[in-house]
Amino acid sequence: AEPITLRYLSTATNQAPAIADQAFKDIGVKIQYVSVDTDDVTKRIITQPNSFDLVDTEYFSLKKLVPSGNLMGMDARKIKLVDKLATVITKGEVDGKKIGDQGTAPKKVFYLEGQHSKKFAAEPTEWITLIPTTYNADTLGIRPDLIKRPISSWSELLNPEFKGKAAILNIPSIGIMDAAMVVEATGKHKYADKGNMTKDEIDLTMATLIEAKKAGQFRAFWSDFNESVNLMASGETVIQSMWSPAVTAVRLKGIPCTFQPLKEGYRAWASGFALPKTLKGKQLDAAYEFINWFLSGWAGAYLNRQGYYSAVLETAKEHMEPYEWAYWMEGKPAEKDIHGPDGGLLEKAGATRDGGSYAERMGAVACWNAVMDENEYMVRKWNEFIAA
Amino acid sequence: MPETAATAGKAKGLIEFVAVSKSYGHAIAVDAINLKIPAATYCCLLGPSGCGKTTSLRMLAGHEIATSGDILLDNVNVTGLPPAKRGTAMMFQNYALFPHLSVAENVAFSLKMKGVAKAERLEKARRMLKLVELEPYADRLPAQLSGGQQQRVALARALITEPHALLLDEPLSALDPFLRLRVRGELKRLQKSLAISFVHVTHSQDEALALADLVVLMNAGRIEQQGTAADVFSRPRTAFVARFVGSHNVIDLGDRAVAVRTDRVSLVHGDTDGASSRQATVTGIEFAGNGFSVQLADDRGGEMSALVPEPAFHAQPYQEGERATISWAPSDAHVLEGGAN
Amino acid sequence: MPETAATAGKAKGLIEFVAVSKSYGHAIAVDAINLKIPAATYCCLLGPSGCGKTTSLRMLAGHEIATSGDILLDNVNVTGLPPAKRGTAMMFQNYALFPHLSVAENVAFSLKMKGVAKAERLEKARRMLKLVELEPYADRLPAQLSGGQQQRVALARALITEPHALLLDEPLSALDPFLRLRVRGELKRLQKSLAISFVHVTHSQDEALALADLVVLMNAGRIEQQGTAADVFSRPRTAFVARFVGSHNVIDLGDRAVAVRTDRVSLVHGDTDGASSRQATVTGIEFAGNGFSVQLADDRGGEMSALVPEPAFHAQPYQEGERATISWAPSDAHVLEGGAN
Amino acid sequence: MREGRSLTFVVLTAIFALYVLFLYGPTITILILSFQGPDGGLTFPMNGVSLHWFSNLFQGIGVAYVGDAFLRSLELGLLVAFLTVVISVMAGLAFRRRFRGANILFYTAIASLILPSIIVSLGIALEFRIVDDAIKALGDNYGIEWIQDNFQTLVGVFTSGLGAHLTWTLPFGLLIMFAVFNRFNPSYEEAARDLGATPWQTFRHVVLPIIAPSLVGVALFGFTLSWDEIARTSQAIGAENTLPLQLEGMTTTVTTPVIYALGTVTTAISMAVILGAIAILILVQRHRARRGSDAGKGLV
Amino acid sequence: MAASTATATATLPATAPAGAPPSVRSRWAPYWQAAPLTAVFLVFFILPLLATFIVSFWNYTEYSIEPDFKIQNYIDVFDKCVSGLPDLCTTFKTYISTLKFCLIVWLSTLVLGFTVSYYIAFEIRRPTTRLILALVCTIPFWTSNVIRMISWIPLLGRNGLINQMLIGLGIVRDPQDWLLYSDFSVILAFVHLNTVFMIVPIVNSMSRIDRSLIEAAYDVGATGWQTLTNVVIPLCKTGIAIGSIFVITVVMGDFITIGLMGGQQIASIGKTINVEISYLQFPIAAANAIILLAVVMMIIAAMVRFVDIRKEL
Ligand SMILES: Nc1ncnc2c1ncn2[C@@H]1O[C@H](COP(=O)(O)OP(=O)(O)OP(=O)(O)O)[C@@H](O)[C@H]1O
Ligand SMILES: Nc1ncnc2c1ncn2[C@@H]1O[C@H](COP(=O)(O)OP(=O)(O)OP(=O)(O)O)[C@@H](O)[C@H]1O
Ligand SMILES: NCCCCNCCCN
Ligand SMILES: [Mg+2]
Ligand SMILES: [Mg+2]
Repeated sequence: AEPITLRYLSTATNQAPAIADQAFKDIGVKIQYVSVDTDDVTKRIITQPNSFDLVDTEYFSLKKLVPSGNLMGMDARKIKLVDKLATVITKGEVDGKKIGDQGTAPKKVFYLEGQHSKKFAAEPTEWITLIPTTYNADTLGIRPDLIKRPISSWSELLNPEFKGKAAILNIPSIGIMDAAMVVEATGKHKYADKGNMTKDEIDLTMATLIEAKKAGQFRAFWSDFNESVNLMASGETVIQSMWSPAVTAVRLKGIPCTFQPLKEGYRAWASGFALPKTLKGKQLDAAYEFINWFLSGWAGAYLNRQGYYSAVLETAKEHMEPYEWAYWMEGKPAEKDIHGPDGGLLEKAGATRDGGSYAERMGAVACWNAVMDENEYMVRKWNEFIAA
Repeated sequence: MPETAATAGKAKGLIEFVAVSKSYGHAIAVDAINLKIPAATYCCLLGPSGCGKTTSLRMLAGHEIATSGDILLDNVNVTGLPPAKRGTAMMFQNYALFPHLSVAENVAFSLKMKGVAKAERLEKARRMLKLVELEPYADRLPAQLSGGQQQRVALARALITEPHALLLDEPLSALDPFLRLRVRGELKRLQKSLAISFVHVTHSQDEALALADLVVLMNAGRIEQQGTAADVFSRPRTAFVARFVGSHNVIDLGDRAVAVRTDRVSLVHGDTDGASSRQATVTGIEFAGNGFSVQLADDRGGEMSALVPEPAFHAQPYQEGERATISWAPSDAHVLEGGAN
Repeated sequence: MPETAATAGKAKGLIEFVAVSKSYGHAIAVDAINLKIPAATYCCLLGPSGCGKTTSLRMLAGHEIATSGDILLDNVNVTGLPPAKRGTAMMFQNYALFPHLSVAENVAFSLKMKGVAKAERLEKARRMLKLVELEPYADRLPAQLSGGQQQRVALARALITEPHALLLDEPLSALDPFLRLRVRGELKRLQKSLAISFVHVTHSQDEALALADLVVLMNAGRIEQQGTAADVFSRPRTAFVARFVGSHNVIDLGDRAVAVRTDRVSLVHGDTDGASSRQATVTGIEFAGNGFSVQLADDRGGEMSALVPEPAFHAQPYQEGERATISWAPSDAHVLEGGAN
Repeated sequence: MREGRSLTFVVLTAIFALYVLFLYGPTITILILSFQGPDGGLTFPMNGVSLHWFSNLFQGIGVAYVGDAFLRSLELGLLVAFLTVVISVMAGLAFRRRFRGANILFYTAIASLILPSIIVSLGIALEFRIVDDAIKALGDNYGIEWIQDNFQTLVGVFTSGLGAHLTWTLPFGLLIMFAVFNRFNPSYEEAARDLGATPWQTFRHVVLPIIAPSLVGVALFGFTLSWDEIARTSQAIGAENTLPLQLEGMTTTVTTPVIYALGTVTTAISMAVILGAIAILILVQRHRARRGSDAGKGLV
Repeated sequence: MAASTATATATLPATAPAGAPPSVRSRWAPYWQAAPLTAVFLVFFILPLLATFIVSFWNYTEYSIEPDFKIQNYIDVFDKCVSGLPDLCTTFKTYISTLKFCLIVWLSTLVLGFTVSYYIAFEIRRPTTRLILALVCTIPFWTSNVIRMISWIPLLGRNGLINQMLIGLGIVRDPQDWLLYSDFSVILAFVHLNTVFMIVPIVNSMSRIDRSLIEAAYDVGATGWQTLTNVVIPLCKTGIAIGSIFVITVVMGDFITIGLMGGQQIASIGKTINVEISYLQFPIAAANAIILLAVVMMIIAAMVRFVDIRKEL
């Protein structure tokens, strides 16, 4: 029979051909990637919900996506490992300890009241918004060779010392949170929720950004994984907010780069699978089958080796060598050389991971990527920032 | 002259314009002309720019629809017929040869349009090209031919439709002076051998003189005079014709105006009295090939001109500014209709 | 003729070409010509297409640099000078009026370039326009003028620079026949009144005949003959000239070739013997305004033509195909250099 | 103007040479960098020379389906070229005569050319969105199951995308046709009619062959404009990207010289298309010329 | 030079009546012939424009747009534009930034494009050479714009070829930051991408200038510069206008070049619209688009007042 093809919408960084190949080998489902940038994933879900069969999007977008009614609640009963999903996502806990939940923490938007409900449920239900795929905690990436001194606070991002050599994300809702981390670090203001600012807080934060921009602090704003890699690797920037694997990618080019743990903590994010409301029949079955496969370990191990974290840690562990697990998850020095999922050498034996273990990293999360209630106002202020 | 050919049994091309008019909006291009061209006649349309020559020709060809009146060709009323149904064929000023088709294909074009098979139509085209002595050029493109050769291709293309009348709009104006002479001889010969009518629009009097059995001189949408070349050139009906054909002095005699050819007046030095004469001052002298043309301002305010044969001129040359008397034999003067204007 | 004007004190425009050549790559457009045009002369350059007329004129104007040789204007060697420094002014074939400038601005252009103040230059332009009778049109754009009017604007624009020599490249070819006659009269008058030289390139013999004090006939980059119009037209030096100017029979007498004007031969019916005569067959008859031109194929294989005056023709008309004898007075035959080819 | 190799000429030649250098600098940079060694990066210096990135490219570079986008753009480009020719020729014929609305249509075409592309693109997106919503509302209100279940959108490469491209290529096509017909001698058509051709025959056998070279030009123009169009497509494309949009996405996601290899390949292909078209034109002309050349040596 | 005279006459604007077709033919032909063009413009241009206009008065949320009639979108666009004076509001700042690029790019492409066109049209005599040079100018046009743009990065970056060269030659000591992610790099890329839009229409205009007009100017004593200003420039006004319109509209609506070459930190009205669209704020994006349209139309209307564009056709 014709293999079923699923159109998989997400950003390009979420699309590893190896995962698609393996899935086809294991379950005979063909994955066809549709790659667009972060904002466009959201836009497509809302404006063209027919253009994909499966989407990998971020939890913070759900505030926009769910009211559109274009996605269906995922039937928890059909997800075999639903009980094993990382508690960081489902409950906001690491090893039973509560972590920061400012912003759109996944637990706040994890359940729906009904399959086609447009409301989030406060208590667990059997309708899940997104089945997590990856998550991580972002911080600043730096070039230790060019900075030559310890960095320990988000406030360094706007330190005039790095004039013309700093960068932030070009995604307004995330960029403003980086700025909020800076504002708090300098003690200028303490936010009730950095992920849901009042208009005044937005004004204050943007004013800080504008001041920095006018002073020539920023080299460029980056929009996606590799752009951040390029900026850092080519020496255009020496300090910028970054993703963990991107730092690894810079190091892969033989250029020193650190994923710098900071005292104020991390800004976390998580993404997951959703299905369009209209998916049905064999396509729907195949989608569930693929998601179950995704959680069953091979893909998780793959993601973990990239430097992200996977949704079901137990199964991923089964697919990783113990020394790998120790390096990536436990923050231990590498016993052997560490290789990436494509086999390339990432770290020599003896290296330890920046920021330490899973528990240390995810335990230090301060806030989550978010969409604010005042989003519209924020976008307007962002345009003002760009025009400044 | 035309009668001889027309009376022959196979002669074709009897053309009649009956009160034919053409107006563009309010402007009248052709104004109720009546014209009968006998079969197998070489007819030249002459006249100043904008007088309606092209318009008349195009109405005959069917490329322009007459506003009123009828056009007949060999006793068929063709006024409403499309161009290809009329039995006319047109040769355009720039020949309008299809640049993408070979000479043979150009000539065979009308047969192709009729659906004649390829072999047959090319064979016919080849025969036609033989007639105009272009067989060896059958496979060339028009751009690879000289002007004169192009002209003959256009001719062949027109003639293959076996027209009763061939219409030519300034066919020679694009040729250089040498070629023009040669080609005009060929046109005349062809017309005679085909025994059809040619209607040929021209600006050039030489051309009309040399070719026409029938000269039709138009002015402002009307026919001013028609007749043999000798008729029109020697006996202009009106002052307009006399001036247009040139080589005529238009003399206002008060009650009437007459025309006298410049080679029929005689010129003497100084002021002399006499009937049929004018005292005048020499205003210019031009060599004219077969004599000297002496320009004069006559004392009554007219301009005149006399052609003095070379030997006579050399014997007693005229100088500018000198006084002279111009006179003519009353028999050489013929009366113009409508006075001197 | 030119001498009269040239000898007058203020006459300008003595032009000398000394062994002037121009080649384009390997092609020689003008081949070591020597030419002296006296001051205040109306000179016409004639010759077949591509013979080098335009090239010669443009070298004189300074728009083309001579490959070798010198050009002198009023005893100044201008060979290396830029166009505006030479004292020549050029009238282009299509007039080259600046389409974005009004008539007055066109005429005033050279003054503007010199930095003359606006009021002054427009005043001068107005006076110039008066001269060419175009004052009322001063504010029009060139596109709003007729061909003849445009021509006069071009003239005014050229003359305002007070040139010693005015150069005209086929200035009349774009005009209709009526206008052409009028304008050519104006040109001649103007040249006389300004007492400068005009060098006028033309294809038309009529024009050259009517205008030229000095006719220069070129062929393949060389000067074939120069002299007064009467000289060149009545006494062609070579067979080429005789054929080019037309109205001549070139007769190969074996040891030498002679030219006889077609109006100096006499034609009789039937075969007749005699010295200086040829038996021939009539191949065509054309009316030629002042008589009938009878075309003949002579029995020795040549083509000849005779102009038979109208009365004589009407008395005893010729028919195509009939035999006739053409003869000439030896005094009318003059010997051609270089034989019959 | 007169003494040719003047100072002006020398200065202008220098300026022109610099301009060409400026123009080709990036293209050449891409070309060179696409031959980076396997360890080379996006910037100079070259780290060895290899075909590594080309082989990488042909193995499929994983991140995105460039191959699909490439074929899609090719298809779209060819379709746009074809439609541009057909529609422009028809309109060109229409504009040779007076017709009511001619002026409005002409100025609409001009407006379409000069309107910032982002606006056109947004407009098309909005329009389709409204239509989509209307169709869905229809489905919901009348319980039309097919619509409720299957209908998603009319937006797509070959609907809204094609339309967006046409608003860009047609004005050019139309302007070229104006120029072509301005120079077209109507006596060709009269001659054809005189020789018995019907209007269609006249067009088919006379007008079309004569204007054919210009049509190749229009087609090339249409293809190139479509091949490289981003701004107009950006909002009006459906689920599937065109090549330039894909490339734009990749500029932010690809960190290896494979993108330069891709640049080199796409340039080579567009050049091949264009040079191929020119070659065909030249061949056709040669062929025509050759037909006659042996016929008669004595060209009179 | 005689050759150039010959080509000049050959390229003179056709004096024949504009290809007037045979007069005897169906009156309806033009209507069906123009129908496809009309249909395309109606569906993909007129209606979208209308939709934009209508939607600019609609309401919107994060995830939907709703038919309404409110001018709030326009009020939002001009937020603080009057009350905030003398500080400029976002919209004014964005327009000033966009207009600044527009002006600089327009002037640069005009001067460069005109010079290159002049060289091709007047200094090159052989028609084949002329054709080849014109082709040379258009060939890079066939490389993807995006790739052509990003290929500036290895040249202009902090460690790029140019900086290495400047440092190597001892011209500067430290890498020059202003080469990339700056106004400079944006302008450079714009000029690089758009000069061809100037060259094509200007060369076209220039090749229609009868060469004898230039000679006539020299003949009556004009210098080269005078000929340029008094004859050449006035006569290729139309080409200049057409090229200018292209460049101006492209720059006014751009967000890709400014984004990529400006490090995403330079504002342009196109970028504003684009950001709003990505946040699904279609109505305010539409309002911005309508305002942009008005601004561009005003610029072009001003330009067209001096030149008759149809003349060129
Ligand atoms: N299509 C047209 N529309 C309006 N007026 C026209 C049209 N065609 C011709 N005319 C006018 O009709 C008159 C006669 O024109 P026509 O072309 O027949 O003149 P012509 O004698 O052939 O002139 P020429 O010797 O210049 O060719 C002129 O006044 C001309 O302007
Ligand atoms: N720029 C040029 N390059 C090469 N050859 C040229 C050039 N200009 C003219 N020629 C050649 O020089 C010769 C003389 O040309 P010229 O234009 O002077 O002839 P002409 O007598 O004016 O001819 P016409 O009567 O046709 O105007 C011709 O053979 C022509 O082909
Ligand atoms: N392979 C999964 C990578 C997911 C990266 N998404 C990052 C989004 C940060 N906002
Ligand atoms: Mg006419
Ligand atoms: Mg010439």
